[in-house]
This record gives sequence, C-alpha cells and structure tokens, in this order.
Amino acid sequence: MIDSILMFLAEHTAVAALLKLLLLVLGFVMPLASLSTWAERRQSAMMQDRLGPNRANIGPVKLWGILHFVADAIKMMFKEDVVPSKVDRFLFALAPVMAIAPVLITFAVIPFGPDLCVGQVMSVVTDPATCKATIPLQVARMDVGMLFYFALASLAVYGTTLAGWASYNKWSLLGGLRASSQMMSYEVCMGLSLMGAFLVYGSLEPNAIVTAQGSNILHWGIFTQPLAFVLFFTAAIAETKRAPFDLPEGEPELIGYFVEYSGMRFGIFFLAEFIETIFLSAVVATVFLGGWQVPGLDSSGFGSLHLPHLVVVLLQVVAWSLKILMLCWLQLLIRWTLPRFRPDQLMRLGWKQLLPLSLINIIITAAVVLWRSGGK
Amino acid sequence: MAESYTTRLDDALNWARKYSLFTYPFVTACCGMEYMATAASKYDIARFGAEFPRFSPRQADLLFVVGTITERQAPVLHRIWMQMAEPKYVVAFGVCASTGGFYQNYNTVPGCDQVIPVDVYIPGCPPRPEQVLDGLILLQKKIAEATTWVQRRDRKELELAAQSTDGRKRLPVVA
Amino acid sequence: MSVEQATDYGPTLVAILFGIAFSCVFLGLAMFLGPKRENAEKLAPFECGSEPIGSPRVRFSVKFYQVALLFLIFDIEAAFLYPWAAIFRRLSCLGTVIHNECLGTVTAFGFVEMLVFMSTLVVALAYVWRKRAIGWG
Amino acid sequence: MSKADLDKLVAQFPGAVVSSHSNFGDDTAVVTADQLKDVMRYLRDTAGFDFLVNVTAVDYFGREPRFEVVYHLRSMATGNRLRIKVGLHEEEGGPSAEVATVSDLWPTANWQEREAYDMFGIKFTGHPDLRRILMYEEFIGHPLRKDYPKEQRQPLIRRDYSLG
Amino acid sequence: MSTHHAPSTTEASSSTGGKVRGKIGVRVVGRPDSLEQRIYLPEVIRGLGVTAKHFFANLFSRKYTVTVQYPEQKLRYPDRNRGLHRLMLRDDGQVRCVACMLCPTVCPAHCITIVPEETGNGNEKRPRIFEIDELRCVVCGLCVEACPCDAIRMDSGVHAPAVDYRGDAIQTKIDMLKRGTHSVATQGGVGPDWREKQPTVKQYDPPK
Amino acid sequence: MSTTTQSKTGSKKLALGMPTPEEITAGGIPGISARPKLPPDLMAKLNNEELEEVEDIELPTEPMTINMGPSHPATHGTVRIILTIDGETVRDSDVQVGYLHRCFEKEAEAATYTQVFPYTDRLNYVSPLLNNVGFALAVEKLLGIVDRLPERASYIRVIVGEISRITDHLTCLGASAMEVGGFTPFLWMIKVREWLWELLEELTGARLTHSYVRIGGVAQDLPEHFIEKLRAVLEKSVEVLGECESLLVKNRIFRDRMDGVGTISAEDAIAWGWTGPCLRSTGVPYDVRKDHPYLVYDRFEFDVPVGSVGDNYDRVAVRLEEIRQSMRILDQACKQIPAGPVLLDEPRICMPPKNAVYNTIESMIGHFKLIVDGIKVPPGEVYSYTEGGNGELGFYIVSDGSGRPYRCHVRAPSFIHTQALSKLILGAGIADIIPTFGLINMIGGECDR
Repeated sequence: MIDSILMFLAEHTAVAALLKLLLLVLGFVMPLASLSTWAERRQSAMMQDRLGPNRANIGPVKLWGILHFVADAIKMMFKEDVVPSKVDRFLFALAPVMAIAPVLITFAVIPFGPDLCVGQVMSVVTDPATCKATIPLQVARMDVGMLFYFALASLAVYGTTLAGWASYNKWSLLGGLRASSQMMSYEVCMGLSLMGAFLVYGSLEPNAIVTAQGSNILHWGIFTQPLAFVLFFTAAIAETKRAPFDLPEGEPELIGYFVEYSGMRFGIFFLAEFIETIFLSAVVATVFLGGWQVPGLDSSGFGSLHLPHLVVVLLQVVAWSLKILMLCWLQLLIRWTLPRFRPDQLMRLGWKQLLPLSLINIIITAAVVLWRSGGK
Repeated sequence: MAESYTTRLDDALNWARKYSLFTYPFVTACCGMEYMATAASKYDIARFGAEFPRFSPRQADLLFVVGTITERQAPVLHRIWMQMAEPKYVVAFGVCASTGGFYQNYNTVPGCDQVIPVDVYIPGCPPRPEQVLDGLILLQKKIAEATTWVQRRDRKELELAAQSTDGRKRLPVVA
Repeated sequence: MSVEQATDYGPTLVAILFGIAFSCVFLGLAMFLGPKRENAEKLAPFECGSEPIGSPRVRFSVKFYQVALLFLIFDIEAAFLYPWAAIFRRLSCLGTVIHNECLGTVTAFGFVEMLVFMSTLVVALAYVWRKRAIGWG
Repeated sequence: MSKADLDKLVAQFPGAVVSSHSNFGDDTAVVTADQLKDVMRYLRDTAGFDFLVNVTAVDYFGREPRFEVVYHLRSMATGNRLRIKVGLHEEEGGPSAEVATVSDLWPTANWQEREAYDMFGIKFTGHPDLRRILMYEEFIGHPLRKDYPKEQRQPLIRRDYSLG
Repeated sequence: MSTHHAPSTTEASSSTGGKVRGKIGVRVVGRPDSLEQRIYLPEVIRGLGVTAKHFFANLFSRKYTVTVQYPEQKLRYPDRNRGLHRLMLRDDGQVRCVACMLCPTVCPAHCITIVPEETGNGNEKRPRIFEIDELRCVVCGLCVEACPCDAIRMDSGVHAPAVDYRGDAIQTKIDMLKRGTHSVATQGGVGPDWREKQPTVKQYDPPK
Repeated sequence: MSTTTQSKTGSKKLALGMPTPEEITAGGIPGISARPKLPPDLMAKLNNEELEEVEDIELPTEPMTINMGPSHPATHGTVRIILTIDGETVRDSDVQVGYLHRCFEKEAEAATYTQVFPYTDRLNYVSPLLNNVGFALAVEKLLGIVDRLPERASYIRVIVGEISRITDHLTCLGASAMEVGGFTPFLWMIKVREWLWELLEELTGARLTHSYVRIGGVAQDLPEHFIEKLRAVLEKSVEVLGECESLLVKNRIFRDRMDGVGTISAEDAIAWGWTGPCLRSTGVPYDVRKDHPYLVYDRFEFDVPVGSVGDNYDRVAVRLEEIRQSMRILDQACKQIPAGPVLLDEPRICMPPKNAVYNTIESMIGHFKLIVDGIKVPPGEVYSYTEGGNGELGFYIVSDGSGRPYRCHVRAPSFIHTQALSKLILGAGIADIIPTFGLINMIGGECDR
C-alpha cells in the first residue's frame, strides 16, 4: 500500500513536489517561523535575565507562552488594513508578496533528507544507487540549484525597496534605499564566498554538495572552507537584514521601511524575516554543516550497526532539523548581542573587507584544489 | 445560532487582541523612566505579550501616553491616535497623562482625555511598575469584556450613554 | 538511478506557483477581514506625528544608484564564476575525473583563466575604491 | 571672590555700571543697556570671563525698570564668577523692551535669549533667529510675565473625552 | 581664546578663591584600540560568550533572572513607601482628622478635598467629606508631613489601583478609613515621627 | 478645536536683522558661524557650494526635508529635529525643543519653597535627588544657613546625590546602547538601576520622584542597614557593569559607531556653554564638585575623568568612569558619615519634630505657619550651582521676602547642550544623530522645564 503510493509519487514528480512543498512549508517552515517569533522573545528574555511572554492561555493550557504567537497571528489578521491615500496601491500590495514569496520558493532547492528508496523502506540499503526508484527529499532538484537560490534571493530585495518607495513616506523611503544598497552589496559577497565550496564539492546542486560532504565530519564545509563559512554567514545575515545589519528597520533610526504597513501586511514582512532566518540556516547547514548528514551514519547505518532505510532517513531528517534549529539559535544570539552597524560602515565591511577576502578565498581554494587533484 | 458563533468568534478575537498588544510608547516625560523599568528585566511587561514597541501607529494596538502632554504636544498625540489602525486602545500612564497632576498651568493639557479617548488611567507619579501592570491587566480585562472605548463606539453605545444620566459618570474633583 | 543531468523543471514551477499563491492568500485574507474606519489623518503619511514637509518623491542622492550599478557589474561577473567553479576539476584535467581525482595530466588552464578573469574584477574594485564610489551618500 | 574683577570693571566703564553689590558672595554689576555689549566684550576678551553660564530675565512687575536681564559669567581659568544685570523699561502698550544680543559673543546665548524673548517678550536686537522656543508660535503673550495668569491656556486642539 | 585646563596634565591647578581644597585629580579616559578589537571577530565572539552564559544560566537554573511574576507574586514595599492614602483612627474608632485644612493647603496638586463639619463636641471639627483624587496625587508625601495629628498616612503598603473611569480613582473617607489603624499620637502622648525612628505602632496589613 | 489665533501669528514674527555675509565668513565666533539661520534660497546655495567642494563630480540632488520627532523613537518624544538631508547626510537641521515645557518656573512662583521640591524632582527626572540638593542649596544660600547644615545631612545628600548620578549615567548609557541596537546591555544596566532605586525607595519612600531633600537638611534619616545594603549593591553592580562594558566599549561595532562622531573641540564646547560629562569629554576638567566644592565634597578623594577627543566615545567613557568615581565617593562617604541630626534645628525654617507638634502649642503654631505661609526667605537674589547629572545645574532665585520664590530660574544643562546639537550633526548621517543626541543626554524635563 505505502509502496504503491510512494511509487506513484516517484513517477509523478509534480504531484510529489507539491506534497513535499506542503509538507516542508506548512509542516516545517511555517510552524518553525512562528515558533521562532516566540523563541526569539523567550531567548532574548533569557539572555536579558527576564522571563518573556508566558501568559497567553486557553483555559488551563499555557504551553510556556507559545500561544502568544497564535494571538499575534489572529490579531494581525483582524487588524485594520490601512492603505494611506498617496501610496502606489499596486506596488504597496506587491511589496509584501515580493518579500515572502521568493523565500518560500527557494526552499524548493534545499534537500531536507536523502533520497528515499521506494520499495526498500524497511530493509537495509547499502548503496542508494541500486534503488529501483527514488523520491528525493528535496522539492526541486536542478543542476543550477544554488544559482536559482541566488537569483531568487536577489528578488527579495524588491520587497523591501518597493515597500519603502511605494509607501510615500520619507522614513520608509530611506529604509528602502538602505535595504536595496545593503542587500545588493552583500549579494555579491554571498555569491563569491560560496564559490570556494562549489570548487571543493564540484557542483552547484545542493543535494550533490551534501552528498559530497559525506558522513565524515572533517569533510564538511565548515572544516574545508572555514573562511568562507564566516564570510557567508556574515553576508547572509546582512542579506536577511537581521541585527547587527538591521539598518533598513533600524528602529530607533528610521522606524523601518514598513512604517506604513499595518495588520497582516506588516505581519508578512515580520514573518518573512523569520522565514529568511530559517532559510539562511538551511543554506548554511547544506553547504557547511553537511546538510542532512549525520556524523558516522551511512545509508546502511552506523558502521557495522545496520539500520532499516526508513530509520536512517528519519535520523537524517531530524539531524537536518536540529542543525537548522541550532543555527537559528545562533542567529538570535547574535541579534540580541551586537549593536547595529552604521550604513557607511556596513558598505565598507561589505565591499572593502568581505569582498576582497572572498576573492582571496576563491584563489586559495582553487589553488589547493588544483594541487590536490594531481593526487597520486 | 449564528449569533452564538459570532460571539464565539468575537471572544476568540478579543482573546488574541489582549495577548498581543503592540504598544506605541508616546513617551514624553518622567514616566518614561518607569516605562523602561516596566519593560526591563525585573517587571518584564513581555510576560503579558506586550513588549513590542512599534513606533508606527499603523502597527500598534495600544497607545501608551507616558508623561505630561503639553499644548504643543497635543496635536501630535491626536494625530498619532487618529493614524492608528483599528482596533486601538489608549492607556494614560501616570497622573500627568491622566489629569495633568500638579501641572495646572498655561501649557499643560489637564489629562490626555481632553484630546483622545482613554481606556485605562494609571495613577502614580510616576506609577510603579506594579501599577502599570495592573493597568495592563485591567485593559486586557476590558478588551476581553469588550468594554473599551473603541468597542463601545463600534456598538454605538457611546451615543446612548451621552444622552443618559449614568450614575457612574462622576466628575473628578477639581480644586 | 543516478542524479540525472536533464533537470525536471516541473517541481520548480510548482514551487513558484505555490509561493505566490500562498502569499496572495495571506494578503487577501488580511484585506477583507479587518475593520475599516478611515479618516483624512489616517490616510496621511506618518512622520513622527508632524505634518510632512514636502514630498518624498525627490531626486535623491546619486550614491544609491552607484551601488546599484556596482552590484550589476560585480554580480554579473560573479555569475560567470559559478559554472567555472562547478567544472573546475574538469577544466584542470586533461583526462577523466573520477571521484574528484584527475586520471590524466593536471593543467593550470582553468586556474589561470580564472585569475585573468578575476583580475578584471579586482581592477574594477580597486578603481571604485579609489574613486570613493563605495560608501554612503 | 572676584571683588577685584568687579572693581576693575567699574573702573573701566565708569558710566556703564549703574550699581554693584556682592550679596551672598555673588558679585553683581548692573550696567546700562546701551553699553552692555561693550562691557560683555571687555569681560570676555580682556577680563577672562570666557564662559557664559546663564542668561535669564526677571519681571519686576510694577517696578521701574520693569525687566532685568541677568547674565552669569565664569572664568574658566580662575573660576571666578560675575553677574551682570541690565534693567529694561517697557511701557504698557509701547514697544517691547530691547537689549543687544550677546549671541555673537557666546553662541550659548542664542537659545537662552530666545527663551527670555519667549517667556518675557524681551527683544534682543541683532539676534540671528529670535523665534519662540518653548511655546508654540500660535501662543499669544509671554507666560512668565507676572501679569500672565498661570492657568490661562491657549489650546491648539481640544475635545473632551473624559466622560466617555 | 580660553585658557581651559590642558587635558594631559594629571594635576591641573585651578585657583578659585574661597574654600581650601586639594589638587584636582584628572584622569584621561583611555581609548584602547588593540588589534584584537580591530578585527571584530574575537570581541564579537567574547560578547556572544557573555550573553550565551546568561542564556544558559537562566535557561537551566534561573541564575540571573530577576523577574517578579507580578500579579501572583507581590513584593512587600518598604516601610517608608508612599502608597495609597489612609486615614488613622482615634481610640474610639472615629477619624483622627480635625479638618485643619493643612493637607489641602500643602498639596501641590490640590488633590485633597475636605469639607469640614462641627462635631458638636466643643470647638472640634471633623471632615464631612474627605476625598483624595489619586489621579492627581503626585505621591510627594507632603500631606503626611503636614498633618499635625497623624491623621493621614501613605504607608498602607498598597499602591493606587488603575481605573477605567476617572471618577473611580477618588478615594473617599470610607475607603481610606478602611485601611486605617489606631495611632498613639495623641495629645500628650508619644507619637510616630517621620524624622526619627520607624513608628512602632501596628502596621496596616495590606490584603493579599 | 484649534483656536482662531492662526491669523494673528503672522504679524508676531519679528523682522530680524540678518547677519551680513561678512559676519558669517568672518568666523571669529566659534560655533555660531557654523550654522547661521539664512533665508532658504541662500541656504540652498551655500549647501550646493559645500557639495561641490566635497565631491568632484556630483549630479545635483534635491535635498529632502524630514521631520525627526517629536514622536520618534530616538527623540524621546520631546524634541523635533527638522532635517534637510541629501541622501543620508544632514545638510541642515533645526532643533525644536519645548514639547515638554511644563512651566516649572511659573509653577515655582506659585508654590512655597517646600512645595517646589516635587517640581524639582521632575526636572532632570533621571537624577531627581541632584536637583533636590541643588534647589535646597540655593535657598539655603539665600537664607544664609549653608554653613550651619548638619553634617550628617550633608553626607546623606552626597550619598543620595551620587547614587542618583550613577542612575543618571546608567540610563544615559543604556538608552544610547539600546538605540544603536544593543538591547541586552540596556536591560542589564536598567537592572542595576533597579537595585539602586530599591535602595532609594527604602530611604525616601519613592522609586523615582523622591522629594526627599528639605531646606535645612533631609526629610528622613537613613534606614537601618542602609550602608551595608548600599555596599552590597555596589559590589553586584560592578560585576554587571563589566559585562556591559564587554558588550559595548570593547566591541568594535559599538566603537565604530561612537569614534569620531559628534566631535566638538574644547573651545567650542566652552563657547556653547557646555558643562558636565559633555564638557569633560573634550578634555576640560571642569567639575563643580572639584572647582567650587559644596556640601562635603572637599573631603573625598576622587578623580575627574576627561576625554581627549570630544567625540561620542569619550562621552561614553567619561560617563563610565564617572560611575566608578561616584562609587569611590560613596565608599568614602559610607565610611565617614557621622551620627547626628539630619535637619537643622531652626523653627523658622525647618518643620519641628512631630511629637513636639503633637505636644506643644509653640511647635504646633510654628508648624502651621511654615505650611500655610511657607518659609520666609529674606529678599535678595542668588545663583547657586551644583554638579547635576548633566553638568552645572544652577538655580537663580529672586526672593521678595515672602514664602514663595519671586522668580526661580534653572540653568538647565540639557537645554544648553541641546543647542549645539545641530552643529554636531551637521554633515553627519542620520544614523549618527541617534548616538550623538543620546549622549548629549537631553532630558526633556530639564531641557524644556
């Protein structure tokens, strides 16, 4: 029964993609994004010696305040939708879509688990290549996967810039301008800093990168490309406009590029930021932390300890989730620790420090790869 | 039957609203120090889900009028209140915002309710964080019971109340 | 079955449609669910509670556009590096590559080619650096 | 404290100093309005009183001269302090009291003179930007004058919501 | 133009007349700029370490957490805390206030309203109406200081509650008497002194 | 309902003598030459010339006028800055204060000297006790009782004043940190402030608006174990301060935000009338406590921290060091404090002890007279100055012999510092306004009074 369903999915990739997308977005990303709004509040509270939201309850159910984000969501949904009279109505409405849709779409290229061997879910699979049919645990597998990611990520800049411009508000305009300059500057660094990893793993396809890293922790990107890890992580936080790079919002300075947005439209920007955090964690996990790989766990199990295929896959999916959670935590820790950059310092950091460093990283990596490929 | 569903929906909405109060702190004066203290670790207004200060009236639900309102400030306050998205609530934080306190002179507004409708008044000069939290809890209660100014206005209760001679409407003593 | 070279773009299309539909549904819901109570002040832009002076639609600093131009140049140049990175091993090997190891002679062709290409990038960067085009208005 | 400075000032400007005293240890010289600028320039450049601590005014309602503008000076080198006062007449319905600005000698006087103008209606001639500073432009009158009632408000906006 | 003190001298002298005093110790604050700081990362990581330490310590043992869960968990206010007003009682349970009008006189906010009436007992008076508008009270405590017969106090240990009608904030005589206790500050007796030791009379116990 | 005064306002504007171009370019006047108020067309011309000087080739851009405040998160709701910006660079600014003008001076004229204390609390509401002390000293100078103050009262005034100074600096630094994005150190600093407030509440009965000092002394003696508790709190505080420092001054990002921003030279600072930590950041070691010692400040050993550059970083560092120095003073004061009365025994000035009021008719009469008429202060004028949280806090009081001040003027350091703001932010970015404004530490209550 299960096998036949899986077989059907293996054959109809579009249906499978939709299902996986629903599973990924509705089952993982959205809950996680919502939860991370709560996590951010609780985590920042813990860092600041306080408790954080813990009151919202439905009858006796309190759930450590998790319900606060439910309240937030419902409230925003039913909040008045103010569209000031002088805004550009179309662009005003388009901006939140442009902010959230690209991030949701790019999740398609992230592999959240290994290929599922149809028909052998309960048995031990030693070589995945021998499977009759597979369902990749990745919505869309493209050989230009990372390029697709960069293309869409740079679309997200439109969301903020349009929001800033369409609002007919000077503060938001400044926020939008800051956002566009910042995101464009760091886009370049981001692409160039990942180049080293592409050189090492010889592919642009995320799943291929993960597979190439293998279960040996020393082959993971963080050890083969430590400089690139730092550069990319920095650039990517800047790209997602999180503190210390949250200049477009920069509340005490500009109030934010979404000054004029109310209710759910504002909520979407709010949510998009958290989704971007998760997405950034996913990319970092994929390229630098071995994606769904578990140290020492091959497709047959831990060394001589053989495990059924389904268990292996589940373990790997869980490992992937844990890596993402950890990276989200790290980002929140950074957010609540560091002060904000100033625009000119931000540009200086991006163009004059990160960019040259990433160029050097490429050259060194290429040289090493060249030297190593001589091999024996 | 349909009515009971809408009541249920309203209850759910009010529940959500009371636990998700994004505040617009209209901080002008001394009370701002206690506002900080309330937001800080010891009293932690975040426990009630009201820790997000939003400096845009579009995104805020609760206007905290913190401190003295002067004649010069009054139009600003009024504009911000007008620009807030519905539903919106107002808390007068401290005696200056409530009645002007001991500033009765040519440039102070004797209470911000001269300019905007107020749902909850918090006494104290400045109020202790405990009093602020009391005020917040009272506001949450009012939201849940749907007796805030905005909710009563939407039900057109205020016009009726203006005509009747309600026993609750005692005038404050003015010396 | 190995990773096929011919990519199936169907799932990608599904993802794009899903992303757009998802966000539009959200937005649409929000538009209709909230109460509406408009007044002239509410529809005016918010500027810290003051009356706005002048319009935000001004010809603002050219610095912002400079960044956009720089981005265009550098990003396009960087885009050429992606395929190079992906096939770097094949470029630097005069034989077949199996498991990341070259079975033939190693050649520095790909490396040198990249250096030449990248030097244009570096020169451009040095130029804008000197011209102080990097920065903020 | 700086009685010597006071004496020197009197010797330098015999016509300008109307009176002087050192009550409560505060050395004070009352000078005439037309020579104020010269006195102040002398004090700043020659006598070493380079720090203008404070400028304010007092309304002695019903007394002549009605207004007094008070300057407090300090010497950063010696720590000596000096108070200079100028009496200003203003007749009911007549032109407002006038005195030369010192904001070109000390930029710090700029706002303080604006404040005195705002609160008392004293005009500082030559001041680059004599606008109201604490009150709003629509306000009529000068609130710190003794004849301005303390509680006379001039609301810009008002609608009483206190009864619901 | 000015001869202000040079910042580099550690003992700049300034010769004001008047009081004798020692030399001024001047300390120039440093502007450390080590390599470690200049390359961002080490100090950033150290900073993250500090906050992470707080995070884990608070997560597992609430080590640094200082939050008071207010409505459930109430702190006891110090004895001198100025809270809600209360009116003290005589031995016979009557209000101590003799309507001398000192407290409305001294109150800078004019929040006290007293309407006196004759007690019919000699020349003594008592308040017919004694109201305090807590929404105007600035909690300065001058009324307590001014009261010549220890009738009004603010040491009730409770704070004024938040209200939703302006009128609800008015404390009436009955409200304030409910919090009152007997005072020993009778004529000829020894009473509590706001300047000396803490009063030893029975404290009002605020309701839980 | 706006009143119909609009039509009359036009005529009230005075025709002003504009400074001639020679006056502007002569520039012998530090500070004021930097930003003359010119007609807009001339201003625009000047700005464009400036632009051409700075950049070689530049397309003409339109300056944008933008309101920062009154209700902007960084302006604390009490100041409005009208900025003319080009990109993010400030080309011109008009700082407008007065949004919190609560008429302290008018209120003081209507209040007895004792009733003024609650008003002084709300001047610089971050360090109320320093204002209390300042006002009390001014009236005491007028009464001629400064030298007769009980010693214990003077020590208590020093102790509460220094605690207040610490809370003032903590709030200033914390808020500045928050505004550049360091929310965590802000909350930690507020945590420390909370400990100090708890102490002050135990002493005075209120957390923030203490109205504790009285003419001739203080209202109440120290409670039991106050000194021990103070020591314990200071010990804890040092630890937290160290942590905050590691997140702020040692952090490169924070340093970058502060270094070289809002720089002012010592000459300019003096010309602009700056005092306090802001003046000291430029290297001028002027501290009223050292230069004109009052109370018992001449008995303590402490240093005056000064900066060397006069930028925002120096203002941060000076304040941090001042917190340490205040702790040093507190430590010495705790050791030296003698026993004795805390209020002058002078029936015409100070309230008699309560049990005397209850028991003796003379005290009762004196008590009534003091409250109804206020303290009778001999006619005269006095200017008294102390070191407030922000600088020289002066009270200029004119008495006509009655129980209420005839005129009570405050020399508010915030007001004077804020004047220089538009000079400091000229040519800086919008992002620089925030720390500069924050570290000038403009306190609405004090600035607008």
